[in-house]
Amino acid sequence: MQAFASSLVSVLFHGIAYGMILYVISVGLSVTMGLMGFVNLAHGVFAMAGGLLLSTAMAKYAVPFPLALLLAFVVVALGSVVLERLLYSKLYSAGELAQVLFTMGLIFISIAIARQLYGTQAAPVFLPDYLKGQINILGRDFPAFRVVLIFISAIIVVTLWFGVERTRWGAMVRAAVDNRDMAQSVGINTNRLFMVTFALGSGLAGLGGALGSDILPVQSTYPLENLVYFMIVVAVGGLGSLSGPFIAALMIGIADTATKYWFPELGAFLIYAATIGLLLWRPQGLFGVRS
Amino acid sequence: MGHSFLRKSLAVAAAVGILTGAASAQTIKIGVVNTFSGPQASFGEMIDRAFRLYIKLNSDKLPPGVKIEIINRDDGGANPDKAKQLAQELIVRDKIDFLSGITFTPNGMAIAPIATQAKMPTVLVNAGTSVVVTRSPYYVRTSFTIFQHCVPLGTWAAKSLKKTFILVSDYAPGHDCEEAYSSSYKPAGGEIVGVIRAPVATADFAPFLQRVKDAKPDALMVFLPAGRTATAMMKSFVDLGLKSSGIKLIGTGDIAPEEELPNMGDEAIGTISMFHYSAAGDRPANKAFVAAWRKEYGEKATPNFAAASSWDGMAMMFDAIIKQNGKLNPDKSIEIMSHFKTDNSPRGTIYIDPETRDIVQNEYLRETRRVNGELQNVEIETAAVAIKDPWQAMQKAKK
Amino acid sequence: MTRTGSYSGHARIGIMEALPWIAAIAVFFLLPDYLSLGARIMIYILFTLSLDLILGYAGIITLGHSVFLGIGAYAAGILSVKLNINDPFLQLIAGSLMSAVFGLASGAVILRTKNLTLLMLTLAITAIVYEIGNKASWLTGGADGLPGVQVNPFFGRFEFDLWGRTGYIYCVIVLFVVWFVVRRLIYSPFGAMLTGIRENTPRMHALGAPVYQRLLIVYTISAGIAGIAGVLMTQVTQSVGLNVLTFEVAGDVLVMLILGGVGRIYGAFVGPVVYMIAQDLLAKQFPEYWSFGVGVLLIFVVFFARGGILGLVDKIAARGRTP
Amino acid sequence: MSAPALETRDLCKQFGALTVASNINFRLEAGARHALIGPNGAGKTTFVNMLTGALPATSGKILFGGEDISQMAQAARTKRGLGRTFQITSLFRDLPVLDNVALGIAEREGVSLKMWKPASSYKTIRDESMAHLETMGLAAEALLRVKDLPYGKQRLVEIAIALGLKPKVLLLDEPAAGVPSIESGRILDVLADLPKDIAILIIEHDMDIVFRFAQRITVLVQGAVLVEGAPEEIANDQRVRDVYLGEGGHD
Repeated sequence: MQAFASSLVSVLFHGIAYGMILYVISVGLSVTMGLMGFVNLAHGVFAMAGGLLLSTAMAKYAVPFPLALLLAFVVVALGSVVLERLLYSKLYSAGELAQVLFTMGLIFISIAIARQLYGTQAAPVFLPDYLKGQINILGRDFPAFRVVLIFISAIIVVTLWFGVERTRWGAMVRAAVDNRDMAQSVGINTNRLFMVTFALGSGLAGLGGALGSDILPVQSTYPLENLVYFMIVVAVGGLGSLSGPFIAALMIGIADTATKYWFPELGAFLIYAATIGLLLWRPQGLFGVRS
Repeated sequence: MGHSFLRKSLAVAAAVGILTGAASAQTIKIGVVNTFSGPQASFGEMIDRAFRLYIKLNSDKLPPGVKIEIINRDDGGANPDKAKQLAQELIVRDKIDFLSGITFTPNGMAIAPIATQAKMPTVLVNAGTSVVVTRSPYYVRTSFTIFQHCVPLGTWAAKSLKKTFILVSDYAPGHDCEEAYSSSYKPAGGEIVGVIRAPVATADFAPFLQRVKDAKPDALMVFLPAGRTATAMMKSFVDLGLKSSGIKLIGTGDIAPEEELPNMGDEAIGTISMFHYSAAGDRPANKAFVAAWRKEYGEKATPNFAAASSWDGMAMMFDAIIKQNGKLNPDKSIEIMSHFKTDNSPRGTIYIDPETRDIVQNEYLRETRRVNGELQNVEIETAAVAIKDPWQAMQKAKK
Repeated sequence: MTRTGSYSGHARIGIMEALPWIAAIAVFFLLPDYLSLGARIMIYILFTLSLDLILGYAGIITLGHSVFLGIGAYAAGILSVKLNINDPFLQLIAGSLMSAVFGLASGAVILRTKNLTLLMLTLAITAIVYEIGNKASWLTGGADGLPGVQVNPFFGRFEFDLWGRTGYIYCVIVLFVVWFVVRRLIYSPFGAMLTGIRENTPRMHALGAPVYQRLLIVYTISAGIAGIAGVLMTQVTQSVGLNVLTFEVAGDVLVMLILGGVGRIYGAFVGPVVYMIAQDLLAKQFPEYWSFGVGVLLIFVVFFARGGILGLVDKIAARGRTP
Repeated sequence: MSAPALETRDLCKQFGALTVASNINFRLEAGARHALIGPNGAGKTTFVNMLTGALPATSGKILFGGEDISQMAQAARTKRGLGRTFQITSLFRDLPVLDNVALGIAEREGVSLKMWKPASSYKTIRDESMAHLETMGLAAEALLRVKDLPYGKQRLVEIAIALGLKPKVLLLDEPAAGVPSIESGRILDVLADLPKDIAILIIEHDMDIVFRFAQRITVLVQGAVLVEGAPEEIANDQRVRDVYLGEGGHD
């Protein structure tokens, strides 16, 4: 019994760490898909970029870890604005197929570039010593870095929710997700709103990619390999929702970890089967504003 | 009309062929079906570099007037349909004399029927599933088999590590290693306390390793696909405190590949791996090989096992060419290659078992250490001398 | 020109439509060294054609079409290797049926959804089938692949040969038959109705069309055709590998269709020819730039050539006509 | 008295907390010429959408010729003879005008599942489509794509499609919206000539059209029926005037 309780703690711990990272990466996707109706398969590209930036900054230029995280966020956010203005914005009303193809194209290009610059190996991330080893919490050892990771993710989540609930920007986003035409007619500049939101969502993905490089190693095929998981979080959580994907990400993180721990032979079956079941039960996701 | 055109062009081609033949400058073509794109692209580079380096350093040994030409084709990974098409074209269109490369087992499986049909001497320099070499009488393998690593590993581990937890990738080679390890470990008194078959695409090993940790084994035996996931596994192994709790990490060389060691850092130190090649091996032939490699491709470049197999594979083809004085006959070539033996391989003494056309080589027990500031897989013991593929023997025993 | 069933047009086979077949015959005689590539191209044309039916005509976006190729391919492989059924036509029919049945079953479940949800479901189903293919190694050979597929000589005479002649002719004939059937289908009232669904689904509901049922029918047909492509791949390769079930293959076929032109039948011919020849020529010289090139190409098509290559041809032709 | 062509009983629709239809009881008699009017946002289109099944009702019943069709799918209702046009033109813009009409006729005739003979060989469908287009004065444009037609003519295509379904009940959702007045006259002529056995419910803002066409008028305000009666009763009803004057009159 005690052994079971102990393993349950482990599963929850690793599941939450994984779920948190999934959420930080995917939340931007949920909001941009809900807000702009854009099927952005290339969201993982931003996460990969964040991870590669962190790796380079730390390994080549000895940038300290926290600063490298911040750098990943800022640079990816800025980079995404360029993409948004030049390319994405041209396809807001172009229909799903065009969006799917365009973002697939982006994925291919980014994979090629990443491979050219970083090779096929995972980009190395050497954590500072204070993040290595174990932390003892209530008589149990937990890997230090994952504790910190959960902590940082939690701060991000709280900040984000507070921002959306309490700021003018948040109010505008909520209004525009509910009804874009209405928002436009009451004078919200949706162009700028989209741009800022896209940048924030992509920046978060970059931050998540950097922060999670330990859990999801960053290498050139990252955007393709993790695409399904990011999409599942959003589809199951529901487009345009903040809390839906959070719950979905935690569920996936914990379920995935639990499967690996107790029924490794099931592999990814359970996750996929659960996703299919959930989507058939609620096609608009758990908390979807729209399908 | 099509036919007469075809006949004419064939006639012209034949005439050209005779002319060039008469000029006594003979080009022997080696077609290589290899992986240059996709996630496994690093194999392509290793194999190609080894081939070219061997040719460059040894072309003076060829019969006079004989030149070697390599024709590379990219299969993009495990794509049997594509690999077969490429092999077919190399044979039919490029009229190659040898076929080589074959990075992945499924590709080797698909090419086998046409290699047989075309009597094409084929040198497998990477694919490692035991059965693949049996698929065609024109196949010879210089690489390795999974059983060659995992059987001696089990034998060695049983001596001091009584309880093993097995973690393998959930695909055929992983299953092979699990079977091979158990086959030697259990009869020698070892106990297997758990087996996890992890999905091939696993990125985060923490949940698996957490379970291993909770099971408190003496050793964790790991088999992963070569080349990409080892670092992630290693990091989690240390992060979760498995290393500090005294669990020994053992496995095939794939858990501590030379090219990933720099990314792993000190976490990798102490890892025990069983393999047929280490760039750190102190045989003179290997030292010369590594030195030549670095001279050609830069100080930071390090050859890996695929490079060693390819080097030997090219040596074997050279042997067949030299012994026939450049006048190649496929059956003769296969005959010669099936009896190939050298003491000068970077891997030590190797030879081909004429019966199975499969590689016979030493297996080295290595430990990852920091030597002169550089992480290396130091060979600490020759765990098996001239080991034949144990799987073949097991199949025979079954009959 | 977008080819579509129409009550106002005609359905005669134009001279231009003979071009692919003339080309196919010409290749046989003029480029005898390229027949194995030719056969693979034929197979991909078939596969792309099946995707055009659901994407180009019915408007279903899928990222998991490879599942049907894979099921056809494995059905043929398992029949031969495990059950020793080596008749080529029996394999063809069985593989196609298996795939169609799976199309019907999975379609019945997922076609009730749309947009992102549908997209996700196609992905997830293909991922699950891939996992099964990997796990059930006693049946499929797992990651090692399933080698040793036998195919009896056609009519007791024609074996698959080293030059790929038999394989090529066989693929061309199968493609021709399927093309003929698909063309009839497209120009029939059923095809016209599909176009209606793609153009304006709510309106088709209002016209009294049970859209879900119609989509299910075309999804099943498409799966059956993709299954045929899978069987051909197995027969010509004489083995099967897990790659037929990957997302990469599903992505490739999507790119080929888009490149050729959606909803035009012949887009499914032009796309694979251009894509695979380009890959054959370029990928071996510049493997590292290949995916970069494909990415740029996709974006180019989205922004400047929505109709693919055939769309561009149309535009140029139209410009030529209006002086 | 025979059952009305279409009837609703206590039909309600709620979007979350918002009620857009509350207890609507409505009768459309056989062969009627009935208009549904009301200010913007009164829930007219929602009401039509519930009738056709495009939107599920929250509660209440819909009877078609006495049969309860409340749970029936949209396509099945259409098959029974409930046809509609759309407020915003909702046509197959890239298809020829003829095909827009023919697709509906093909559904009605049940040929849409035929997979072998070319669509163009189905002469009867083609001829009937042409006949409807001639009725609408669109014969010359039959082979043009809808998107190349002026807006007013696109509205006529809408009606031609609806006629092709041979409906027993036809719901016309603002057939003349956005149409220049010259062409709206044409629409009115067409409507006047529709077969007498079709019951027609028209939703319209243009009061000229309403009063020239309708024999009965129902006024919908905030999702509820305000009043129903003959045109002259409605014209003189103080409550109706208040509603419209309060809105600042109709456009």
